[in-house]
Amino acid sequence: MTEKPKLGVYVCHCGINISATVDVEAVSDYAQGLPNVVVARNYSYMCSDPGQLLIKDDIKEYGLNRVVVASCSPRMHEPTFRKALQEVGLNPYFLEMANIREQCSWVHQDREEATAKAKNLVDAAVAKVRMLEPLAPREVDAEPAALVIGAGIAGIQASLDIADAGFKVYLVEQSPSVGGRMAQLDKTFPTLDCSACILTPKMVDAANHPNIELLAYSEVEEVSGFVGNFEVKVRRKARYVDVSKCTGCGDCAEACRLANRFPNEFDEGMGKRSAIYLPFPQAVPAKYTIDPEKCLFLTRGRCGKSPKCVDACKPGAIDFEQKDEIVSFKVGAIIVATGFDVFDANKKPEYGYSDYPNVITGLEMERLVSASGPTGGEILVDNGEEKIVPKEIAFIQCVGSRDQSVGNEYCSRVCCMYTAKQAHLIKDKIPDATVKVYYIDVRAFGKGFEEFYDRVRREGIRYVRGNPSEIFKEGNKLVVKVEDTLTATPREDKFDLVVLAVGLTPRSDDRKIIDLLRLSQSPDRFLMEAHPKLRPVDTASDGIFLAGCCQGPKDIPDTVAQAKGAAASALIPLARGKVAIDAQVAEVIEETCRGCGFCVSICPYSAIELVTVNRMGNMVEVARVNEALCKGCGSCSAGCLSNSIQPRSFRDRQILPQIAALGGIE
Amino acid sequence: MSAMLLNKEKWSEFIGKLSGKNLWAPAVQGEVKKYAPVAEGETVELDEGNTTVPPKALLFPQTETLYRFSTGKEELEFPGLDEEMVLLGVRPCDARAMALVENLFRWDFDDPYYLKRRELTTLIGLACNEPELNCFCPSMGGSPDSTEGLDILMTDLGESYLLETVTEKGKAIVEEMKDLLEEAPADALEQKEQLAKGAREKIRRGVDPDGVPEALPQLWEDPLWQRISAPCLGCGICTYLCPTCYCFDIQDEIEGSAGRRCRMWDSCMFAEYTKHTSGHNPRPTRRERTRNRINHKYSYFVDKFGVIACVGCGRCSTLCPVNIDLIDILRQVKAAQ
Amino acid sequence: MSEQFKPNIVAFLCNWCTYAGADLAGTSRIQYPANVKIIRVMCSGRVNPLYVVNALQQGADGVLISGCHPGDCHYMEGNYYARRRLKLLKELLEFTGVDPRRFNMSWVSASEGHKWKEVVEKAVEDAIAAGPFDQFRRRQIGW
Amino acid sequence: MDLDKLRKTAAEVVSRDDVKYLIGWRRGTFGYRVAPHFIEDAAGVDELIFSPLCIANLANYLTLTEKLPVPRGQEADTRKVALLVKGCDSRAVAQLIVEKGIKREDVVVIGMPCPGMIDWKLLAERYPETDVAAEIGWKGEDFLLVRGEEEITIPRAEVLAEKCRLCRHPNPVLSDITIGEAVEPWAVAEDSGVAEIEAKETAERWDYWEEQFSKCIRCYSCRNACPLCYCEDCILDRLDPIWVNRAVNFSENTAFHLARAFHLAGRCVECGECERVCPVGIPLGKLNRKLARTVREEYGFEPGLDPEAEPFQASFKPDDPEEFIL
Repeated sequence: MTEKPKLGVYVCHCGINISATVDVEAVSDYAQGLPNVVVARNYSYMCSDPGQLLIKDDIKEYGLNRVVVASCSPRMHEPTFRKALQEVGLNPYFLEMANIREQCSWVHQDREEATAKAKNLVDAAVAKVRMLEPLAPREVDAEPAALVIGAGIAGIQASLDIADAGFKVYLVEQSPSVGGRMAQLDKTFPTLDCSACILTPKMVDAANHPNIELLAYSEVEEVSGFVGNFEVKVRRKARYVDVSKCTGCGDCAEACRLANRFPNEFDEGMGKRSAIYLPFPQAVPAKYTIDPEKCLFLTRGRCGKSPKCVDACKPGAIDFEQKDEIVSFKVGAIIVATGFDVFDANKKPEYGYSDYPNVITGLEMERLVSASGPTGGEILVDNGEEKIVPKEIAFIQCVGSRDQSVGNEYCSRVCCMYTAKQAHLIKDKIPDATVKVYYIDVRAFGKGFEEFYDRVRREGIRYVRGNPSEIFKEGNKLVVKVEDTLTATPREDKFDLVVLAVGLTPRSDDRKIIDLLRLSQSPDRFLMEAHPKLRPVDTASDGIFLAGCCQGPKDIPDTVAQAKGAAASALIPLARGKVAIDAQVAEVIEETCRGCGFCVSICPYSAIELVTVNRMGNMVEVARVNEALCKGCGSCSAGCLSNSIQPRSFRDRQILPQIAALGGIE
Repeated sequence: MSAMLLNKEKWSEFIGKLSGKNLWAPAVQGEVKKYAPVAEGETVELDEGNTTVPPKALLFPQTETLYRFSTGKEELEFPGLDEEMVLLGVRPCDARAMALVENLFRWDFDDPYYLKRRELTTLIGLACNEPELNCFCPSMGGSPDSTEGLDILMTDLGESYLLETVTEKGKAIVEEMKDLLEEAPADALEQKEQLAKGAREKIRRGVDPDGVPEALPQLWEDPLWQRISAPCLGCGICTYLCPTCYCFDIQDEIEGSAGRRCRMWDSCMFAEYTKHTSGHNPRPTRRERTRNRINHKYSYFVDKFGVIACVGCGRCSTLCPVNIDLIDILRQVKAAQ
Repeated sequence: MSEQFKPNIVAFLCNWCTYAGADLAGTSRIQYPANVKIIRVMCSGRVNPLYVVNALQQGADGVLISGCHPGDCHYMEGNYYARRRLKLLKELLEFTGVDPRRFNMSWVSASEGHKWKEVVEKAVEDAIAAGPFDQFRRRQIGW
Repeated sequence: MDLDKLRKTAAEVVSRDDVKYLIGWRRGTFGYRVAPHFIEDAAGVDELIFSPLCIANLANYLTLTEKLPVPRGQEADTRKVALLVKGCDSRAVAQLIVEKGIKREDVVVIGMPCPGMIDWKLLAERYPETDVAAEIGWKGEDFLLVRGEEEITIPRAEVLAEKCRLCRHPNPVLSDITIGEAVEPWAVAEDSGVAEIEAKETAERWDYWEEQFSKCIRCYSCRNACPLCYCEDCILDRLDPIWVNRAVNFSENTAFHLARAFHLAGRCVECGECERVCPVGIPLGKLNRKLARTVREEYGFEPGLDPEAEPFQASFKPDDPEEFIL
């Protein structure tokens, strides 16, 4: 340090958030007496303009060269105050914050203790800030492209926005077609417009957009690098169909020896497909795929004399030699839009989902009423004896949501409304049907929701408040056992069909993406955003954003909104063309480095290498850091026996004084 | 100089009286023998053999607070040095060493800390009847019964101790103890002479330092330094445990807003001993450091104070883990000239 | 130990999991003892085990280190290194007679505000049981 | 022990153009002492010995020897160093290679299968040292002390060094030349030294080490004698930042010894030099062996056996023990 440290200490009241528990006056008085402290103040809101002005003026007036702000968590306002310092020409890294809100005033009640602790925290901040060094944040070019993982409505929308802004997008979808869950839906609440009609055009746009490279039936294998410079490897799974030749005519599927033998995933298993298949008629790309687990030729090595599909395919698109291929590319930002799973109704055995064919899930109901569904839109159910058009239909709400017994405390946010919608559609298709909805309480919070809820009730849908305890069979009827909690009367109602309004859950295969991108999960196991209020589309990792239900249950408009938000955020580095890389990276003190290479083997980013240098005529090896790759975690430093590698702003000479300050209180 | 006799039956009484005066005496602590305070009521058993850590540590503590300071306070706080101290069972070589070291602390500047302690300390020596393997005090101008630096010299006559007072300080002690003492008969003095003679004869090792001070400057670049220093670990055993080594370093220890300036033993065998702030080190290897250690004792100190800064206690030879043997070094030096 | 003994505990938290978890505890107004003073590091892997020794020497009665759960490290591996190093240190401290209750380590994620409270309470409880640690304090010796 | 073969081999090795010098042992200047012996030409081999007193670990000198500045226009002397090693010494060499402290190709390792060394202090208690360097050899299981005419057989158990009682690897783990037949590893004694301390109450353990560490005069011989303490600028000497004050008192001494022991965790090859050289008899080996055992038993790792191994403290396994973590 060249010049003598001149400190300013600023204690924030945060309204009364801090001052209610911490005697801020006492803290600033105390700070005033600490070594090198020129000025110490307290103020109602340090983060406000006047608050920042206070700091800036002092820096100018007293020539402060170090600033301590005792307020909220640095994870909240460090950038704010760094900027303030910078604005008056002080290096932004000459700032240290003492967290006296989240980690003091909010967690303690005893004013005396809290004040003492706050003083001590300021002590430590002062001790550290004196040792801080000026750092220069550096910039590197950002790859003008984005990766979008998942091609449901969220992924599609985000891709389109980024592509329309003029940047390259790699849209990766693991299933053979884009479209995701929305493609399975029939109508959408509350407006009842046809899901397919509004989605398919976007699917086609996404596939044809000049800036979008659609990688369907593909999975992200590897992601390395950092914001602006992610290196991505994607596995294109073999379809065993040459997509350049396939016309999507479907002759192969008809010809397949195992034609229509397998439950069709898209129809929730209610329809059938062949070993070579198109997930659904409007699939994009409209190319067939051979299911390697089902195809006789791929599983047994032979399929009659020769595979029928091969014979049937006029363009000769079938190619059993096809192999998975790995494509690699660089992107500047990543959007995760991996969507959700529906709750597995088998986890509520009392509802007999696995026992009775006429107990179905909401999503199955969607397929049942859908014109493109297995029954062509005709509502037909199997009551165990025959296929019938159900006349008495029940909906049970909150199956797998708001239910601790299955570990899902959250509300899935869409079930109330899709139930109302499906009830309406049933009334529409079977006018003489009686429809009852068993609910805990109805949440109709969205635009037009309440109105729609009223409408369906006017249409004669009966809402019964009660959480059914059991479903059993009596003759060819299903009996729902429930207590009507409004009239406190136990009842047993008979039905032909029971629809379980299953909730949304995190995808079972989320773990893969979590490990791939170092994401974290909220307690509800959905992917966690950087800040629940202020950074709902960001993740803790710069350049990686969340869109849609992977972050939590959402309806379509919310999903599209978040997708657009994620796209806008992802566009920032792309549009700027540059990203700032953190200046708080590790530095090697070559004079004392003994070249043992511990740091090299420790570094998870391969950011350190051994280089040979000339030390007084002797060639010796020392470590060297690639600052673009270093993330500043400091694991190398703690593993260095001569402490010759030090993360800037977290050096031993900066941390040890903190320890002394915190340890040495009488 | 008066000679008195202390019958060993009165020993514990003698100790009892002394222990009121901040008495220190050799005590065995596990594998190591070092000076320890003698509390009232405790007794002392003086056996043969010297302490690992020389008594210099009591006059010239390994870590000594010079003064304390704290931020926002102008005045410095000095430690009070006023407690008298009696060292019992000091070997003649170690006492001589103190006398030698005093040259340094009185040289261009009177060191208040050392000299004050020296003044407050009374040294009651114990003649060596059974010299140790590496004792070679006679070679260095001392003897198992030398009184140099001592205030009283005791000799173990078996049944009793012979107390010979050397200084006024010694006299004062003997005065205080006189009802425990009796005049020493002539045969006691005779017996002591025999013991001393016998002790000198028992000394097996030695080297005549004649010519060494003159030879050393000629041998500056001699290969023997490389040979001698090659096994050296560069540790501080030989110097820290040498009764005549007095090098120190001064450092500030800061604790928050308070601190102290203290001096601590340093060793010319340490790499950082002569390391400059620039990183340059005029004594870059153990060769230069070893050469310095020997030159300092047998040449520089002689130039300055006319006496060799070694009393032949043999600690360095005995304790060096890699058998760098001072006696052997001196022989090599003589051989090389 | 006397009721009024308020142990002083120095904690090292990784920025991404436990520090965030402690912040969450704050925003959720979860109350816990004020004895624990937090030093923020980017990763538990940054915690040089000698910091623990230093903290105890500087007068801490206990030390707490907390990071991300295995597999969740923001830097992928830092907490694994921390785990290995600090296990060794723990063994060493116990062997030299430092009360094991003076050293705690935990995994607390960004969403575990409640666990943070529990960890703090455990650390404080332990340190109280272990009592004041002044045998090792730097400034009490030679002053 | 075929001394002629050893000397003959040594002579050959030092005569090689690519060898700078050979480090072995020679008889000391008195008593039971033995000195490291640096041989630059064949003449020097006559003093070379290998006896039960050759306990010092010479691998230390591979890193201890200073790299002098090379004058402009001159080449650095990159010739090999030849080294005599026992089992434990060879582990130090292997570990140094792991840590790139040295390169394998920069050393010529002459391996000496080791029947076990004498702790001269134990010997001196029974037969005091004299001013002449003693003649000692092996006699079957036991040791043979030759004093002029008389030959004294000393039972192995009486004077065997502690580290040798606990030795798992008496034969060199790596060497270019091996002198003599491999010895049969003996039954490893239980580490009573460590066990005794573990058996104590926490407070008793503290008191035990307080007494030990209080004796320390911080001469740094333990650090300097350790073949694996070779930082040119040890953090425990450093003034910025200060990890341990220079002041010698119980607190600083303890901090020093904890740091020293910790830095050797997963690296210490249990050669026992730290304890052997300590002038005030601090049982430092116990600290190292305690951690070495933890590493061996809980992580299944022993340093210094494989020059290719991952450095222990710079690696991890996902399933490393974590029972201690809340």
